[in-house]
Amino acid sequence: MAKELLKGNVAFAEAAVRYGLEAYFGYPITPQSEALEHLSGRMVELGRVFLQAESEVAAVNMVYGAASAGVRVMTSTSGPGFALMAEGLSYIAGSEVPAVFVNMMRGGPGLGNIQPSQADYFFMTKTAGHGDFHPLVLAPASIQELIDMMGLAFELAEKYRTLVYIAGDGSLGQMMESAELPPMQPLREKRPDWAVIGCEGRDPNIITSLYLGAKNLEAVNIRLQKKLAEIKQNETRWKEYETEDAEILLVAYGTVGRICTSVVRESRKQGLKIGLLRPQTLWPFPDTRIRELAAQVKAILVSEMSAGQMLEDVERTAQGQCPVKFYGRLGGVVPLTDEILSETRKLVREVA
Amino acid sequence: MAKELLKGNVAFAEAAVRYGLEAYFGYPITPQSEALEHLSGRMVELGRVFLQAESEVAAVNMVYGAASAGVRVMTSTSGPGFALMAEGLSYIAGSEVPAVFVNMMRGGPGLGNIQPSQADYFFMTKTAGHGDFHPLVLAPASIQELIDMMGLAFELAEKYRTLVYIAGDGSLGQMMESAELPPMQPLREKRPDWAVIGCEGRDPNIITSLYLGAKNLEAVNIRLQKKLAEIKQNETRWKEYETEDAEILLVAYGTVGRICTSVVRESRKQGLKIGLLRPQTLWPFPDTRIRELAAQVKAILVSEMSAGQMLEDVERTAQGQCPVKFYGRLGGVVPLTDEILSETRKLVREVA
Amino acid sequence: MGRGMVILNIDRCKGCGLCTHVCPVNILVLSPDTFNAKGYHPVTVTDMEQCIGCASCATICPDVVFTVFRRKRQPQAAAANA
Amino acid sequence: MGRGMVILNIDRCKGCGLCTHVCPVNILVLSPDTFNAKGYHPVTVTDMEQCIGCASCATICPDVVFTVFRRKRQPQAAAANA
Amino acid sequence: MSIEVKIPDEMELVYEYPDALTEVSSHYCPGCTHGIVHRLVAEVIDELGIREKTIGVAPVGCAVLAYKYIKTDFVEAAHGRALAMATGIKRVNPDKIVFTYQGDGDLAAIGTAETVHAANRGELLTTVFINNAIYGMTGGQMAPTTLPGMITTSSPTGRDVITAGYPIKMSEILAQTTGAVYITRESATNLGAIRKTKKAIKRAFMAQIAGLGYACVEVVSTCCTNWNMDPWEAMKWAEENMTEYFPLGTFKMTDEVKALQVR
Amino acid sequence: MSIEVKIPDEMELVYEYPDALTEVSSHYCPGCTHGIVHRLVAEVIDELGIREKTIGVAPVGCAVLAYKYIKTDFVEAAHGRALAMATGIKRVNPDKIVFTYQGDGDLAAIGTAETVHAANRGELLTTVFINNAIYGMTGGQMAPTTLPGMITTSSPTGRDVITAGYPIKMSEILAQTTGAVYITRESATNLGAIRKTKKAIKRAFMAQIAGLGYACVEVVSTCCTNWNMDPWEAMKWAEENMTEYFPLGTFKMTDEVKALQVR
Amino acid sequence: MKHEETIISGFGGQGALFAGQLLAYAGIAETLYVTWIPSYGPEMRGGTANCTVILSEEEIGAPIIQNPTAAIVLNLPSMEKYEPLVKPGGLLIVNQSLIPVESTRQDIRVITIPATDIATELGNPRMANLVLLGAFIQATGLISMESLESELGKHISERHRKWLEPNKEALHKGAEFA
Amino acid sequence: MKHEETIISGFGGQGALFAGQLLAYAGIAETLYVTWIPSYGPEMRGGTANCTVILSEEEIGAPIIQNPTAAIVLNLPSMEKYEPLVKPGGLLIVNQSLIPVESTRQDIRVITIPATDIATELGNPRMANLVLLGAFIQATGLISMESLESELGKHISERHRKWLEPNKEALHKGAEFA
Ligand SMILES: Cc1ncc(C[n+]2csc(CCOP(=O)(O)OP(=O)(O)O)c2C)c(N)n1
Ligand SMILES: Cc1ncc(C[n+]2csc(CCOP(=O)(O)OP(=O)(O)O)c2C)c(N)n1
Ligand code: SF4
Ligand code: SF4
Ligand code: SF4
Ligand code: SF4
Ligand code: SF4
Ligand code: SF4
Ligand SMILES: [Mg+2]
Ligand SMILES: [Mg+2]
Repeated sequence: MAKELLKGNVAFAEAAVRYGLEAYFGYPITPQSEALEHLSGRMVELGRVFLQAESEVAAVNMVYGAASAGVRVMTSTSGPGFALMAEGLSYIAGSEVPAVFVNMMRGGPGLGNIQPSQADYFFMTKTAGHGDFHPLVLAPASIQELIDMMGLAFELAEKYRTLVYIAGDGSLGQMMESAELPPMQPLREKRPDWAVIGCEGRDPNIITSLYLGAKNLEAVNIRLQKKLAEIKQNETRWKEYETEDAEILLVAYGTVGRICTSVVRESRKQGLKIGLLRPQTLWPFPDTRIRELAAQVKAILVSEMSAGQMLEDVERTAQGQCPVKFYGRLGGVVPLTDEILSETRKLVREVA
Repeated sequence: MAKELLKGNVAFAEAAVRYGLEAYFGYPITPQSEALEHLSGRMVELGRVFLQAESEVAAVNMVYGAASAGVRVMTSTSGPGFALMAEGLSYIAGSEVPAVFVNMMRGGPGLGNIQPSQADYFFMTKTAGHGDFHPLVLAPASIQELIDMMGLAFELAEKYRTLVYIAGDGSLGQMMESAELPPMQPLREKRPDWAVIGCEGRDPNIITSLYLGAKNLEAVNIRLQKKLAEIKQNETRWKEYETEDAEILLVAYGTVGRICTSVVRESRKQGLKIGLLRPQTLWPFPDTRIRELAAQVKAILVSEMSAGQMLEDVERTAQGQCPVKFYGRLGGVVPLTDEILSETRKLVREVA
Repeated sequence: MGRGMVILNIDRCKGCGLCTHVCPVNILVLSPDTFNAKGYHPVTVTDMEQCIGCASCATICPDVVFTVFRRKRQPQAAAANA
Repeated sequence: MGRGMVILNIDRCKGCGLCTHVCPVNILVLSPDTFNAKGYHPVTVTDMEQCIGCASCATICPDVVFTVFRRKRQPQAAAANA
Repeated sequence: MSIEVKIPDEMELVYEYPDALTEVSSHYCPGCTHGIVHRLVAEVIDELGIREKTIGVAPVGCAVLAYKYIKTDFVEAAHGRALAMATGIKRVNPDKIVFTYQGDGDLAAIGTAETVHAANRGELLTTVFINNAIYGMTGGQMAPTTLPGMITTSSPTGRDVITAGYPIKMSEILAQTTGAVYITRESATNLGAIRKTKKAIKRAFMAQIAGLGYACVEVVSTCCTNWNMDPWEAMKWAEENMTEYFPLGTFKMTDEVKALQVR
Repeated sequence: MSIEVKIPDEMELVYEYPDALTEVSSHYCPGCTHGIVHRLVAEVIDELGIREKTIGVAPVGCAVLAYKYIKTDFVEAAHGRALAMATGIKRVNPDKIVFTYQGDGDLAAIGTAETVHAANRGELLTTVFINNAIYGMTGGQMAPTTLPGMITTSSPTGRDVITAGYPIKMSEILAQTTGAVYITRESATNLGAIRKTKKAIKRAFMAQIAGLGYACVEVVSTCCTNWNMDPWEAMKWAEENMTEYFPLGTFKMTDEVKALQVR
Repeated sequence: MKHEETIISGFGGQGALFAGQLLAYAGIAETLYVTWIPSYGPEMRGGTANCTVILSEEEIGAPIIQNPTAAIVLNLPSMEKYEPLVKPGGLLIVNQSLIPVESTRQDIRVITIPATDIATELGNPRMANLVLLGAFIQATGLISMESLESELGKHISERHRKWLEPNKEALHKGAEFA
Repeated sequence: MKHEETIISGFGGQGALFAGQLLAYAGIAETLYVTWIPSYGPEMRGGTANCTVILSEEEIGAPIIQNPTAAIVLNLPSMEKYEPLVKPGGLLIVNQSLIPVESTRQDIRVITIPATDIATELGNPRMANLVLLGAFIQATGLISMESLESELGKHISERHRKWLEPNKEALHKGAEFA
């Protein structure tokens, strides 16, 4: 396939189709509605399932149902809609059915606005609603990565029978970029053994998150935690830019991560030894690598479109080995290359 | 007032009444329903507002409405119900109306069970739904503290026009303990200036969380973050037990915190220099003090009824100054004094 | 042998008494002295001969305690029905 | 002076044209050449004399552009009405 | 279940334990109508021969463990979301039979939107709706269907309709949705009513099988425990009081549904 | 607003800018019926003299900024939760007038449960419900009320009722709730209808003031932008198509409401 | 220093929870710190009910314990569960009427009372809980019989008020066994 | 190395977004990396629309920029906003027909074209965007006119296909000004 000019929201929707999406349930919300719109045509055209739900609460529970039936299923939304899904997400986590969620973050809290944001980091990485759980969170920085991560998301969701989130933001959803879509892949032929599809020839399958008695539920939770440990072991992903000799390390993800590649490029031109670590998985977080780099560099600058959320994970992993600073923009403002660059220079002077 | 034998759920409900609760909206859920039941009688008897909502989604938005009208208002729930409130909580955060939420945590994820848990720590402390915000989270360890914190919750909510959560658990809700209720206090006479009560004699008041344009919303967020910084400055609360000469520091809150007082007592009897820091506010977290103590002790043991959530905050604040270990029970199991004690002894040997 | 008979799965019985109210021939009572494995006073049949096999008990029993039999109809009656 | 008259708050007009369809005497048109401050072609009155003060324009205008006046009724007519 | 009794030859079986019920003894209180209706659902599944292609959706409420008793594939939905979850399941399993079993708190309070919209879309689903005028599972709080004046743990002086609002009539509401083809209110409070309820449940399943649209059978039920009554007393009370506010009858039945031959 | 025009003495004012409207020019598209209905609400508030004791609840939808235009105390609710929020406000301000202004996505999709229950409880609230058969604000996706066959950005080949479900008839549903006292469907698509709508809104407010119960005025509206029509064309289209599926008329009116003298 | 951690356990309906509450109320009356925590939730439907009551002169840490200093067991499953858990030197009070086995522990004090039989004699087998409680306070001296009686008077439900005197008698009968 | 960061800005309806997309499509046709990002949301209702297009031989970092290397301004507010922001050495293309002011910048190249007038002459004032775009590619040599024309053919909507030839002419007319 050749490169095309693709809008983020359309790109991930079409990528999902090609990676074998069998069912989509969603509710419109800016800045991701184009995905739902694209799928409203494409899924029907292909004889697959598309349904505009009456709300995000309904959507997440429809996803839960379809996931229980063992099909490749997803939804997409933005902040307020995602918040409404919290309970359903927790049920999905507890019953270990695979499902994929895209959150194109926007400015909050509350209705906020529809501009790009990364303020749902905690909400997405620390917990799937109530109870102990971490969804696997992918953070694409370009439309190509968004496309590729769509496939990865389904793969990981099904491999681990877990929740996978894609953490995008309004600008990733709204921008267009040159990128390549995957070829159309055939749908899976068989539903998994555990799926509810009628119990012909076997004992009934049951999908539940209810475990009466503390000991029983503890056993389930221990299993879940083991699975999470395995995911942490196997699926932590990040990208590094010019870190070998870096004296200042930038840590940023998604849109800010790609902006920081410009910062690195600019600062290297100016002779500054700046490197960048861009987490591609927000959970699991690249703890170990950041800890290593924290020992190497003189300081870390974390940048986010939030008041400093991933910052806490960096602080936790840096373990006091070097100062950790923060530069963030709030409420839908996207930081410019120059802003971050000048923060970086400031830091260079401070630690010199 | 003399001490009475009070059940946790009844105690906080009655305390709220005496601290001037003007309206309660809620939906039944174990293990907190006795609070709603108590208020269903008491509030009506006193001519105040009680309404059983059709869901937690409705409840949080009724609370939002009443809070916008400037009355002292609250709800109470447990995990799944709390998850359904996430969107509403974010709106309340964004529009800066004061409201109080009690979460008597139970085992999760999903439906889980109704046994005591602390697995909503992240969900409660890191974010109020989508967007950048931290609610102020109080963590009582006894029924007396639960009662006292009910008053504190209203006071802080109104002082800072913010969300205040009380983080309890099923056992705190279900147990009875000797405690003293406050005397009945008079209701406030005047609604605050910003409240929506009809615009007689002034320009209309507007309660909204919508701020079009990234710069506008950024300004609002900066104001919110300043407020949070002020709260962090003024309202961080914790209790220490035998920390002066401690070589091992326990960190635990709520029910586990009180269990750890027994651990400290036992271990001191055995000549072990164990101390305890029990956070009373989970957000703001007692960062500074823990950082100080991390420099003093040989190791920290965090214990929670979760897979290790507050643990991350301790790791973050300890900054690698000493090892941080964890002992947790999951899915509704309450750790016993002996279990934690034996973990502590193990740690003593390890760091000796 | 009467017109009907029932077999009781006693250990399922919770002693709710519903069946005792609907048996048209009043032959179901809760046994006041015995307990079943679940700790309930289970239902018992006082006089099976009187049972008419109407299955009223089975229709109302929430715990599916009853299996009900009825004397077969005469073949001609069956034919008449066909 | 006709039976009625309207005053237009031109800068509120968005040129939607709704009023032009309901004016019974057809005196409202969108001005094809001029723009108002908002950048729309605003409504204009071709012949105020014909206005009957029916307020149809005001009833349909989503942007509250119109203030409408009508010739006062004769006192005797009013009395007859009372 | 093995019973060792010799059955005389002249006897024929008129009632036996349904195949579609597991042998697990239920957690329901003695005399709870949930047990009766579970049995009816199992009987209908057996009679229609659909056990192996049926998927049940359990609610949050006393029937949360329905999957332990009814021997089909099953899921346990979030409180009130059974019909959304069922929609997800049915849409990807269009050739399977999907039903929800829900209480009044679940279906008519927190799940109102999901209920109304599944019905209005005409989802090919069957709902069995247990209206026992109370939140059974959580200890007897007021339900949306609690009768005026009725004492519950959250209406200790009796439901005051002025402050607590009126009991909701779901069947009447669902009958106004375009996609519903069969909406009926039955009861489980006497023998005749129970037999009628079974027939209604069967019709509701058949409507789905025939691809006609959404069907819901409301069953006026009891909760002896939280009503603080003996089971029989509760049934009598329900008959006298519940059916006055919640009249029994069929609120919507399309011609196609009417034409179904339900034995 | 100051207009410097000399008005001849023999002229009397028959229409002037309502007091209860701010002077802010709205963000609505040219010809949007939201503007018309805002004006009617303001006129009613003026005529009833309740501006200073009224509290409005804005939805999420194109009318999200209603608080910029209507000069009363106002709150902006979460999407679909206007009636829950309004309930909270009214319960603690029983002597004030509280109304919600909501779109079809807000009231009839995501907010269905809150709508049905506020009505059923008989909350003393007034709702103005703009049914424009579309999600205006988010770019023209299918609404719960989108007509069969209608093309929207999320039903690009026209709403297929088999997969997307049927348009929902909220007034018919709300009329089945016990607590509602006045449920009517009006329209804003011609002069007569607009005048009737105003009267209905006034009656709905008066029902609240008189303490009678819940009232909702559904207004069949247009969204010329997302319907891709000229505003006048949109009105004609709505009249011809919308009112067929959504018949105008009063679906519930108690005797007390009927007895209100609405000029 | 007074400090007693007691588990009271029996079938639902045997009044284990109420006996525990009564003990707790009496503790407060004697200005002790008190916690009472029941098992709750689905296991209650299973049939057994138990509660843990701690009375102490110092503030109470863990309200849930593994090894009580005393256990009052009303039925066989409770005996089987709690007999091995009582702390050495502790106290076990057994409802002999329903528990056909004997404790084999040598390191604790065991008081065996035909409580249900005594209660039945007094008019209601449901008063076995109070018979056992009477023995408990007599054996421990934790609180006075007066406090217990007076709290009983305050907290007995209207419906059961007619049983007040027999209840008191049950307490005394039990005390005789300690 | 080719690398151009362009902002195109005008009233909604003037086709700034489409011109940007066309540029982006042509960039891809010439195997450049491309990003296109619009302003979106409520400010669009306000009337102005703009987009940022980056074409580059290397992978693109920040897709949103403060200081473009080139700006194409279709109306006065856009001129006022972006004229000061163009990077020194950069390019400013001005729709003279609607912008009655002149640039005072000495450090950039300014091309002034009566684009709306030219477009009107060609039959439709809405083609001013392409007139300016033609000048832009001529001045920068970033991509070839052929690519632009061919992409125009592919992406013009059915409704506007009749305008294809005039559109191309607009491009060429504009190119003459560069
Ligand atoms: C989100 C959420 N809210 C509340 C609960 C608590 N809860 C469990 S069941 C139930 C009500 C059950 O009542 P109903 O649906 O009438 O079923 P019944 O038990 O009467 O059969 C409630 C409120 C929950 N589990 N989840
Ligand atoms: C929880 C949530 N989901 C989705 C949205 C996005 N959203 C905003 S308005 C709207 C629909 C508006 O449609 P309607 O209520 O019909 O109002 P209209 O704009 O047509 O007047 C949606 C889906 C949101 N803001 N919040
Ligand atoms: S079958 Fe009929 S007669 Fe026989 S026991 Fe049952 S109810 Fe009685
Ligand atoms: S109805 Fe069933 S459970 Fe109840 S008493 Fe009769 S046999 Fe036992
Ligand atoms: S008042 Fe009547 S006649 Fe006069 S301009 Fe308006 S619509 Fe026309
Ligand atoms: S209806 Fe109003 S906004 Fe529309 S053209 Fe007429 S005056 Fe202008
Ligand atoms: S609580 Fe009520 S509904 Fe639940 S099982 Fe018991 S009787 Fe049945
Ligand atoms: S989008 Fe539709 S509903 Fe919204 S303002 Fe424009 S015309 Fe009105
Ligand atoms: Mg119920
Ligand atoms: Mg709409």
